[in-house]
Amino acid sequence: DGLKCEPGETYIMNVMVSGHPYWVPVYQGFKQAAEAFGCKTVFSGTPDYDITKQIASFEQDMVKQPAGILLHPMQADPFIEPINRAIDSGTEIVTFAADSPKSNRTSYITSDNLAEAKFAAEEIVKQVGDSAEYAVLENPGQSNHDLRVTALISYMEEHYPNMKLVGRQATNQDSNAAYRATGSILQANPNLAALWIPEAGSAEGAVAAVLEAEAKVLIMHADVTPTTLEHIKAGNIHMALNPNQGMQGFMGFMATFLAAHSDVFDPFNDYKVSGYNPVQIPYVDNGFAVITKDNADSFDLNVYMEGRDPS
Amino acid sequence: MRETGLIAIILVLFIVMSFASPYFLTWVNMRAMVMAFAVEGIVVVGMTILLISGGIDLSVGSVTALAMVIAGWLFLNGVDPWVASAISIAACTGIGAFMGFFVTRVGLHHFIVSLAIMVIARGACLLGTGGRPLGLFTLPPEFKFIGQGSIGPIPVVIIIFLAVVIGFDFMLRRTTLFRKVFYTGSNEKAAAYSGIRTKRVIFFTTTLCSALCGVAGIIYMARFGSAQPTFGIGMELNVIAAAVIGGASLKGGSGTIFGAILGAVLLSVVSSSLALLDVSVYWQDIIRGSILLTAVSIDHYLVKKRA
Amino acid sequence: MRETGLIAIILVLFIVMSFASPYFLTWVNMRAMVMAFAVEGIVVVGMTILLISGGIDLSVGSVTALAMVIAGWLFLNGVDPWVASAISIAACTGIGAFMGFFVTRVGLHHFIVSLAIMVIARGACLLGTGGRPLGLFTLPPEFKFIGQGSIGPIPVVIIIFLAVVIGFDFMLRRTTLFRKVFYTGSNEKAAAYSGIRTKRVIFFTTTLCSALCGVAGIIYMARFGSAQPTFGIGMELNVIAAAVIGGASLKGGSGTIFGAILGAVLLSVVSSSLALLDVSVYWQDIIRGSILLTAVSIDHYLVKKRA
Amino acid sequence: MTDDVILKISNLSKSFGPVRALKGVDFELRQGEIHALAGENGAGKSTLMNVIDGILQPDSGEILFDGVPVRIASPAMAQKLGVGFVHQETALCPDVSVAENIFMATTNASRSLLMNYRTLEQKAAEVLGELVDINPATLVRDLSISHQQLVEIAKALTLDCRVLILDEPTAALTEKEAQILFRIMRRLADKGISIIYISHRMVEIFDNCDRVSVFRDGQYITTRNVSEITPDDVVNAMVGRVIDELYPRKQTEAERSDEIILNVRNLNERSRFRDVSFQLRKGEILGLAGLIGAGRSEIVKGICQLEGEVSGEVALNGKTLSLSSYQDSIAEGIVYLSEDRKGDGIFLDMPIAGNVSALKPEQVANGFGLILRQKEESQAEALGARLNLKYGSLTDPVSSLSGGNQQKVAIAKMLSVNPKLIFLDEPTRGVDVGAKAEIHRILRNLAASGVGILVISSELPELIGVCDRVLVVREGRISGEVTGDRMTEENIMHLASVGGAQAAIQ
Ligand SMILES: Nc1ncnc2c1ncn2[C@@H]1O[C@H](COP(=O)(O)OP(=O)(O)OP(=O)(O)O)[C@@H](O)[C@H]1O
Ligand SMILES: Nc1ncnc2c1ncn2[C@@H]1O[C@H](COP(=O)(O)OP(=O)(O)OP(=O)(O)O)[C@@H](O)[C@H]1O
Ligand SMILES: [Mg+2]
Ligand SMILES: [Mg+2]
Repeated sequence: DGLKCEPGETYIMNVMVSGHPYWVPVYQGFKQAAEAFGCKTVFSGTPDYDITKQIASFEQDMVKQPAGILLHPMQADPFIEPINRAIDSGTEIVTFAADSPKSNRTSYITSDNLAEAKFAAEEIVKQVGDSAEYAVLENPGQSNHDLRVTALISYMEEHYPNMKLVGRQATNQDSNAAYRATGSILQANPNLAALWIPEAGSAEGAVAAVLEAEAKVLIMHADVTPTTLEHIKAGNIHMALNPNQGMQGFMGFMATFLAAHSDVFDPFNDYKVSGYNPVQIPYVDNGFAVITKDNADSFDLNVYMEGRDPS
Repeated sequence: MRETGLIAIILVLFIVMSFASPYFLTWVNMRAMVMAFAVEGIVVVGMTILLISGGIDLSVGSVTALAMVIAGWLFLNGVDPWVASAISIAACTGIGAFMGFFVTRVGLHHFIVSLAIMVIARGACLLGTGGRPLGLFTLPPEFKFIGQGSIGPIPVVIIIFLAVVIGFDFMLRRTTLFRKVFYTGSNEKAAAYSGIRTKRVIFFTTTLCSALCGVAGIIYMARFGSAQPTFGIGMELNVIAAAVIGGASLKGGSGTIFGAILGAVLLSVVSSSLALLDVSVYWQDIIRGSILLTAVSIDHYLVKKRA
Repeated sequence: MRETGLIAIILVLFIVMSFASPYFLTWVNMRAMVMAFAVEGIVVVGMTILLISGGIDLSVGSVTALAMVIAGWLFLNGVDPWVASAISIAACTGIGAFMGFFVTRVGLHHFIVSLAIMVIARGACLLGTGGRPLGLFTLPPEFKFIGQGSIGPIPVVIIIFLAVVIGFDFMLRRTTLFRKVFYTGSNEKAAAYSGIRTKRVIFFTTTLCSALCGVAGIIYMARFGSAQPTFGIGMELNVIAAAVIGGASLKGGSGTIFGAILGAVLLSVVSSSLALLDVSVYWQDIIRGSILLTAVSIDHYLVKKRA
Repeated sequence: MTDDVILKISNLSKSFGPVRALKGVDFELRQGEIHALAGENGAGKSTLMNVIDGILQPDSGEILFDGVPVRIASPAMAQKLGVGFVHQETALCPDVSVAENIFMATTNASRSLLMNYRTLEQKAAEVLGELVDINPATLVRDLSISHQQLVEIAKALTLDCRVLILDEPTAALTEKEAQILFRIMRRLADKGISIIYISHRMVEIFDNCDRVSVFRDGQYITTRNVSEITPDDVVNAMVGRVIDELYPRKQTEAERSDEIILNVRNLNERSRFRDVSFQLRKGEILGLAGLIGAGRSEIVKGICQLEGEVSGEVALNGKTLSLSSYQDSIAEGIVYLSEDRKGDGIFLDMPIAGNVSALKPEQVANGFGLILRQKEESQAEALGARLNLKYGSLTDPVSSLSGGNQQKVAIAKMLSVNPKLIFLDEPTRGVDVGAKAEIHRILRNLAASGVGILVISSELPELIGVCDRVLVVREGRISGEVTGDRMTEENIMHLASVGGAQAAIQ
């Protein structure tokens, strides 16, 4: 009765590179929400960075006829057809952290990368002034990382024209590559004041290089790992912007669950004739947290995961 | 037949899985499983032929991605998608010829040449897309048909895949042209002494492999309706592994298309099974690697025993 | 000397770069450049020796990561970091022995065995960390010293690196033990007919390579103060490329440590230079690949001409 | 034979770096003749042939084919000119069937799109039929080295050629196969095909060839009709002196000893040989004769644990051995010189000095296991000098040596460890007369000093000339033994092919 799962009603969270730590708190949020409604959950996807494999795993999820799938589509367009097929066969689909906007998915839950970039830009200017040199590391080809970088650069160009971008290196989440690249940037730019890094893996390498060169560079990055967390506590990294993964999972579940239980809701629109799911939520911002020396202790994932089942 | 052992291993996996999961032996699952390796299978064909001739190609993933990017970029700039595809496949063939030149004329090793091309082609993908996927949603339906359509219950992709596999398997076994590939790979000197222009043969197999990457890239593009610059990273290991599991030698001279495809099937069945059984992602790699090692060992044992 | 060509190419790069960037020829930049490949250089040593014996190892990246994870996990669970490191290196040695077993006893090819181990070790990293990087900030300073400290102006990492390189280079050139590695790789059958226990030799080189991955992993851990389960993905290609550029043959029987390290230097100088000149990331891969291809071609030409 | 010159080479030179392999040589081949080439190891014979086949390009000089100057750029082009070549080292594709190997050139030249395996195998069986009984469908990698050589010959015979080059084709063949080959050669010559025949066996040259050209140190010396000269003249022209004795003095009755060095009893191997028992006495050189594939090599490899699962008793100097690997065998002082020099005898890409020291690198190392380069090189130098090895530098790879000189490196390797018992499988294959005599002398001295020597050879005159006693192997069994006056080609052939059931012929 009401908003409760039938026995055996299952919700699946499907991702690529399933071993990546990013998914861990997302799935916890997903699971906690599911437990509250008496639903079963499964964490699925492909361990590889491979679109064909993710599609295969998504189609295999479909075979099991779950009530809904919270999906992180590795690429937008390839998933249009599989998503629509899943919805036609009675499985509701919500996307998170990456979207497939042309598909019929009912919702998209994500962090606002533009907001993150804007916040980071303002913070950098606040710390080093509005006419200084800065550099970025990047990971071309991964959309959210790209957005964090390009948005920050264009924001700077627009609002702080005296901020000079002096280095731009692709390090692809590899701490060793980041170590190398940062070392070179530091050599070429002795006046470098700030470094913006769109993910934490590269930040680990970058901070090692900065410490080794004994340079005074303000480091800011997105996401967080235990190591960068310690560097934040030690003051080596100024600040990290961490998407609220728990909320992402929690809201992801809610959106999927509500889509699957849309019979409780009769909105004032044309859903009955158009055939759309009445619970359409185009966009949910899960927000981000600002991690500094002061609040760093709350972001220890290993502490958080103690006593919790990762799968 | 060399492949009997592999077939047996795959059958055993099938039987085990059909008991372990009610979903395994469904049409939809079978279709998903074949779709997962069909296009890559075309690259496996090219790689197997190249391995037989004594070469190797690490650039297959990048070149496949580049094929998508070139065709996608041309299409977005107003070129007819079929023409764009033809140009793209021609470009990939050109890349293969370029590698062939460095191997046969300059005298470098396939490994290092294809490694450099792998880096260059990936760079070209980034440059051509600015690092962002190209959305090709507007591709005309008759073009998308080759990637997404079905003829009866059979997806077009699978039909193309089977045509390529059967065609090349036949040619490799029966035509004089492809026998020269075996001779060259088995003992290049002996082949040359018999008047075979071994450099041409190696040039040909190198070029063919890249051309097939081009074909695969176009099918991927039609299937996904997009071109991703980071597509196919790490594909080379998968593809080489399939060929080697299927009996191709890294030293050249031996291998079959049929065996290589069985290798691809084995890898795909294992991956699919783990996903279907909801094995924890933290265990999947360990199990996958162990099954691979076990399967290859059993196959090796069976082959040795028979010999 | 086989390496003269490479040295010349590197020198030319140095001269060009010192004109192109005022920062290039500074002590700090040189130091950073050496630091950038020093630890990986230890793996290059192991790989070169393995290649000489006729083997190959795709698992080096995963095993290096696993070394970090094992030592890090033990440390977080209260084990003394030095003891944890010793256990971790021993475990990596065990992995190498395991691979050696499959290669020499079961008779599988290095390629496929190390591919399976690459997957398994990566899985073990995930399992051991739950997919999350281990923060090892609390490692005692005297331990971190091996990764972050300096003796005089010279970083400890570089000292360790030089010790490993010089030690193995000397042994490879001079000792009877390593001479057997060359015999085995040059012609395994002839080596067996000369009374060399070729399987033991291959077992040894396979094990040694993994053990050196273990050492590298520990140094990385001390240096970065963390253990990332995703560390070292794709490292194998870099490492093999360095060895091959330096003159090691994928067929076995030839190669030098000195050359392989020059190969690593070349790759590193190119990367550093591109970063130092702030070349657009969209162009870097293309330029990097092209320089690699050009350098290898020139080196090949010089070697051939001299012969 | 006519007097029409089909191939004429004048003033041709070829160098490999500092090594001048051919110095302005001349050569003339007439239609329908069998023309022998003689010369010491490293004289340049194979190099000249490689030039004719387009494998090597000369530095200078002229090649006239039918009086027309040609540049032979590749083997493919040589083929078009009608040159067929049986190489000194077999060059076959191991992963491919015998039939396909034989018809590789035909397949290459054929216009047809598809392979026709059935006719291919039929035709291969026809060509092989005359030579040897091999299933054309077997992979070449499964053949013994002598069978490979026969396949190589069959391959050349199928070529529709005008000039057929045979570079030491009989080095691994026994008398029987060699005689068949000579019959075929004569038939071809009668059809007008010109044959260049390279061999170090004077008897073969004088029995089967029309003319002989002699080379020395890369220089052309002379061409003569064989009817006009004697073997001694040829040897004299090759070596620059007359070799006084081809074979060393044999053991005298008085020197005969009852002391047994090697005692083999009831040696069996699952499929390869049965009930092998024999003794090797101190001071004697024991020979092992038999047809191709009789199992001589396998018996010897079985004794020293290189191959097969062997049961039976082996005693060395009275001590029963329990060998479980070849390493054990070496540790006991038993070494084996392989018949397949390229496959498992030498390390082609490694330096000469490193090859010679390979059996026991510890010998040229100091107490810490460090190899002393000087010690290593002086070892190679000393053994090389004993065997008259021709080389540029000891650091050159063995691949830069001529075939016969590679064989000397393999022998030097065996001698380097001062073994107690040596099995030599075709020890002088490809070695020139002078060096051969030297090797025989060395073997005799070793035997006299108490080292056990067992020689396998397909060259009956060599066995008869060198050995004190010869055992004959037929189909995996010892079919008899000959000594003294009984040691004749007829007796040995008889035991090897038909007889054998009767006890040893004393
Ligand atoms: N690839 C090579 N590199 C360097 N030197 C070579 C090479 N091939 C042959 N030589 C040298 O050329 C000379 C002639 O060698 P070739 O093989 O022609 O001798 P050959 O008369 O055939 O001797 P054999 O009777 O031993 O076969 C030798 O001194 C040999 O060392
Ligand atoms: N690697 C192999 N695989 C299969 N059969 C083999 C192999 N080597 C030898 N044989 C076969 O074993 C038998 C004995 O060969 P072996 O080499 O001992 O004969 P042999 O008397 O030394 O003659 P030769 O060496 O002149 O051929 C032959 O029938 C041969 O074809
Ligand atoms: Mg010769
Ligand atoms: Mg033999």
